[in-house]
Amino acid sequence: MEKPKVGIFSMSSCEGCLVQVLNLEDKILEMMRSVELVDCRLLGVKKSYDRLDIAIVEGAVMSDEEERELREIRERSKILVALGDCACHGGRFLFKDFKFDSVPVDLPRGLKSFRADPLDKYVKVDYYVYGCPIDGDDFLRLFKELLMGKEYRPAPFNVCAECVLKDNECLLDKGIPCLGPITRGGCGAVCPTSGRRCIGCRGLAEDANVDSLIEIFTKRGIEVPEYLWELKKQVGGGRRG
Amino acid sequence: MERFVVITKEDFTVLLERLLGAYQVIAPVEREGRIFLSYVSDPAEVNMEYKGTTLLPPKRFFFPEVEVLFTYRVTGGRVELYDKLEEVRGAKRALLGVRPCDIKSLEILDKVLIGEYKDPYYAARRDGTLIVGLTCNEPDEYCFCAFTGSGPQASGGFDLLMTDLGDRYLVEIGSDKGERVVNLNLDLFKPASKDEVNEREEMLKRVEAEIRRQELPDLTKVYEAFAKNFDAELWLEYGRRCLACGKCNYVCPTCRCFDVYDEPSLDGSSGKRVRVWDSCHFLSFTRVAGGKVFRSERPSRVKQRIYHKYCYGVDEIGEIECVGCGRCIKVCPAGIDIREAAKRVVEL
Amino acid sequence: MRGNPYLPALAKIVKTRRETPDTATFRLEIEGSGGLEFTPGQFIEVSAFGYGEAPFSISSSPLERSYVEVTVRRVGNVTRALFNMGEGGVVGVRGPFGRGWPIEEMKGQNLLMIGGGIGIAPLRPLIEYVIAHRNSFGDVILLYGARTPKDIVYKEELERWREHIDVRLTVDVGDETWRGRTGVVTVLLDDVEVDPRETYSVQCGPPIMIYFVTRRLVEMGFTDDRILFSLERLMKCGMGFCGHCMIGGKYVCRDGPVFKYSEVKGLLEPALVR
Amino acid sequence: MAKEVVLEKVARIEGLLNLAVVIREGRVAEARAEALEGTRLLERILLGRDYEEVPDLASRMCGVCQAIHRVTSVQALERALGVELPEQLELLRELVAIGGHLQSHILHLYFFVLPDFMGRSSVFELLPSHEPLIRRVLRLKRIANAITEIVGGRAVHPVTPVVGGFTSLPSRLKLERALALAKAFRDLVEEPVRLILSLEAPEFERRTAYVSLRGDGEIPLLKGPVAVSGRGEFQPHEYERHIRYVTESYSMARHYTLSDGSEYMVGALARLNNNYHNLSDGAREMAASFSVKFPSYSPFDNNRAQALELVHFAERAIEILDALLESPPGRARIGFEVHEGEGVAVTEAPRGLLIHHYRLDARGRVTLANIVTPTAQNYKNLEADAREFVTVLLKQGVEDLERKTEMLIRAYDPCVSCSARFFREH
Repeated sequence: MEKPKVGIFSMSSCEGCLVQVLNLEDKILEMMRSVELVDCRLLGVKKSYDRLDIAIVEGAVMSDEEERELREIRERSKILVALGDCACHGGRFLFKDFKFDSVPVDLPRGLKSFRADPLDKYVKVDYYVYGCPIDGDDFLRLFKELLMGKEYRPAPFNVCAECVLKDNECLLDKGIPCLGPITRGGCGAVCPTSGRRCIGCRGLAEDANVDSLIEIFTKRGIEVPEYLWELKKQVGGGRRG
Repeated sequence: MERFVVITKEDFTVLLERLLGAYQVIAPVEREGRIFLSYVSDPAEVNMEYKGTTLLPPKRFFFPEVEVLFTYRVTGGRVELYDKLEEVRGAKRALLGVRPCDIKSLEILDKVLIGEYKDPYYAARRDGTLIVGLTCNEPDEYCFCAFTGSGPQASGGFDLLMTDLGDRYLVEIGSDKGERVVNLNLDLFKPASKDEVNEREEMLKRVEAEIRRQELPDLTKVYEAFAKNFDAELWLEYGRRCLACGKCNYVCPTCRCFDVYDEPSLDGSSGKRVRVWDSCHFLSFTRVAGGKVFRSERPSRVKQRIYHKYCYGVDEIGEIECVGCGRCIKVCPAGIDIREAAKRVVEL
Repeated sequence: MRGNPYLPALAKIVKTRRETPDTATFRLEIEGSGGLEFTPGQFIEVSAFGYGEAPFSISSSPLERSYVEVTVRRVGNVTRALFNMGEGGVVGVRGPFGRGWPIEEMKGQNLLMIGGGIGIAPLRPLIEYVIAHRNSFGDVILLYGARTPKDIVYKEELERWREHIDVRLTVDVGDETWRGRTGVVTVLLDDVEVDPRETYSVQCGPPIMIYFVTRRLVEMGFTDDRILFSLERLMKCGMGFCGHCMIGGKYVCRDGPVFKYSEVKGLLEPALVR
Repeated sequence: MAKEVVLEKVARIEGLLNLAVVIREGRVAEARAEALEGTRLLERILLGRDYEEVPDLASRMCGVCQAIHRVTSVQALERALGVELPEQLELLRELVAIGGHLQSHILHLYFFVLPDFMGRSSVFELLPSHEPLIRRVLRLKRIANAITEIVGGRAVHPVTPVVGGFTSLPSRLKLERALALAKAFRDLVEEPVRLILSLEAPEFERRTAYVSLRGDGEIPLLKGPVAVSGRGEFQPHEYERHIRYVTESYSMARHYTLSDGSEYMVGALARLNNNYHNLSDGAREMAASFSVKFPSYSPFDNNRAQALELVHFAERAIEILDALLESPPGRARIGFEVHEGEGVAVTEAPRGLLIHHYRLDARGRVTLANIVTPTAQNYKNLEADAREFVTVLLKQGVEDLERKTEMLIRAYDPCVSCSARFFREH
């Protein structure tokens, strides 16, 4: 059987998610045995090919050139995976309330305005691997499931669920503005486990209840950050019915 | 043999050392101000003076949050399965310092998981584990076991049950297994005096009185009130507050819902079937193939847990499945209080 | 219960039959036993190793002891894997689980069977049983509704069954070849004349069908304990442990999947899903 | 007639970079390092934010050297708030930085550089002939990550370093584990380092100014004055007087020069040129056995310097861990008061000098942020090197001009991602 052809691409990003993939270390070698990597600038792979089975795209779209490149990748690929918060949300969950389009800037290389867009603003994305950075094991699971023809689903729970299993005490109880209750899990609650609040890098959980978190912050005397009010407008109490 | 013996705290350390030689010992330990149950290798790590409950209940030592059920290998057109049950069997363990509420929770899990069908992984771990309980001298603000009929006294389900009497422990023998431990260590135990037994009774009464300072209904008898208030307004309110994080399920000593999935190797030729704790608060919990979610509304998920404790438990095993440990109250970021909910339902 | 109930028996897919574009019936031969002893309406858990496990009603005849069959729609990881494996594939089987149709209780009575879509699968073993014991039952009517003519499953069987029982079909949307009724399955109930006091109604289909059919049956005078249905839920373990299939205090996998309306009254209304 | 050779989106470097070389009448007239990565406006995003948020965002500057970005931003904020850490916490910080350096150097040397010397285009093509080596460097990378993770909580974008210290400290058990890991790293890295030192790089020299931190008996990563070879030293807070930026319409990054407009080089080569006498024993011996001498004026020697640093910093990590186990840190985080202030931290990222500069208002909100990354500082030097190197290659009439020029770029280990932050508000 012919091995599936895989391409790994970068839009604008810090490339930390690709580094996370490389951090899978010897599993990478095993992964590369089951597929044919035909395109990956970072690793110096550039073979000739027409069609891709899987395109893994990291980073946000920040220029016309990148937009064109992304559309081209989409056309060539059966499955397109958005890798990391920049690709999934344009870095929105990292930068929170920052309004990119409100900054008047002079940009070089003929760019007219600033933007940082998620891939799905321009093309259909089949699967999302969330996080800044992504979790290596999460990526490995996606990779395996795609190879087997399964559907990959991101973690169905929020960060709190993983946090309590680590025997952690709740940071909210200490008055720390942790976003764990509304943030998609799958990271192993790495930040709260290190005593650091969750900054929401994996985006909103499937059933995020922003209203309730605002109430919790208010009750505990934690200042409600501006972006939570923004999010409240968008999702409020989360899914209903 | 008397039902009650005593052991000094000094001798208890000796007993611990001997137990460590014969068993894998699980006991409360304190690290960075947190009390949790853990495997220990040194008597010095054990903390028997803690207040209230451990953050996570003992269920994870019988029903771990991640468990491989079996592994498989696919070669050509053949499949071979390798049962993981054998690895669970035979471990000799001692679980020390668990509270009466948690002992009760194990009895409840026994009824659920060892019935018409038997969960063999759970059963094997239960078989191999000696239970040494520890009554509370000081409940914490979340405890309400007196209202759920599961404390502060334990009516059974333990091999040994200790009560802290200051410089010594009064030990109640609850089973043949417990008696054997005492017999093997007769040099450390001496029979308890009547005064010592009374002292324990006084202590437990005092603890009970303290817990009963809260005004709660008898929670073993709220079935009817719950049944007729399924559509009450208060569930919508709880639903609005609930974050669907599932912490309450994870810390509940009787919650045991799980998910099962296959984890294949990279080349697909082998893999394992894994079960992990699941939560009825997750939107995905009732999602069937094709995408339909049966309990998509958050109030219906809040109700699922609380009703399971006070109503469905009675349908299922003939008694409520809440042991009044208060953990779910302690961990809920939104401050949802199952005591308060029950009280409100009864007063509707 | 012997052995480890989580450990499936291995079975080979010996035959597949395409029913509709996205549905097929898989015939499984279990290592050692071939088939299973079961009550119509019970289900098995089928494993595709690496993909997981999913519950399926047994759709073959209970009289057949050399194999079991399941009829499967391609909607999830496990079912897709079964389709890809095809004949010769090795799968795992656990079960049978749950409570099937109360056949002894239904004997001597008329049967009004209602199936919607692939929901007819758990009725097939019952129909085969009834036909094999035709004299033990009164009038038997099968009402079957599918989305389009292409979505009708068991086309061969339906023809064969007509010789023994009253089979009536409808489709939601017809096509140029369709000469029969159109409309949802409840339209067929309008023409049914049975004595509700001597009839058991049994149904299986999507939740919304069960809801409307049940309402209609109550109007027709069926008492709550003569309205039976097989319910669909996520069933992971089959033994009442994992909790996914709970409806109120009942486990669909252990206490069902077949229920009498009297047992789960108030639990089915869409607004009150438990 | 002018000819323009453009090396497009150079492979095996972090981020997107074109190198355009304009050749007129057989001579190189111009070389442009064009950073293509979308500019990330980080300094602008930081404005108005609470100082607590800054390290989380600053570490997202770069996926490869995030550890040092985090530590540097924390240090700059500490300067602004007048926080001084006890020595043990400083050592832990250094350990986080070292973990980052080790993994970054491994990635660069063996995944990006080595294939060039083996005539291959990617590390995967090396697999058939060099599987044991690849497995070994993967293991080394894993060990380096594990060290960062033990102290930093996570390998990529570590989470524990915060203003005032750490959110949590590694237990003794974990420090012991880290020590074992550092020792294992030191042993395992020997052979791969020898391999790098034995490679024959293209011959090319060009003197420039080498800028790095300078230490007394050590190769400092987090403190010390900044040395400009041949021109003395300056203190971190004086950086704006000594380096300045130029904007080039072709590049998404700022490009830097010294105050007199001349180019300079930062990175491992600059560090060793300025601190050679402070190399650890093991690293010094190894340099001697391969006759590697510093100062060196060949940019290709940056790779050798990195290889020697692998040994040096592994030995330094062992030293630090020994010290920490001897006298463990007490508190994880020391108290401080939030007030108005301004702070600059200058550190050594794997690729060279890194500057974070913040001003905070009375509530601890950022009113000014400036970040100077090593790669941005190197662009001008890279352009100057490229001009001369291509001229030499043209003279020699080599066939693989493009490949050799790419090797030059790679020798710099550029990280375009974190350099591309150009913006100028209207």
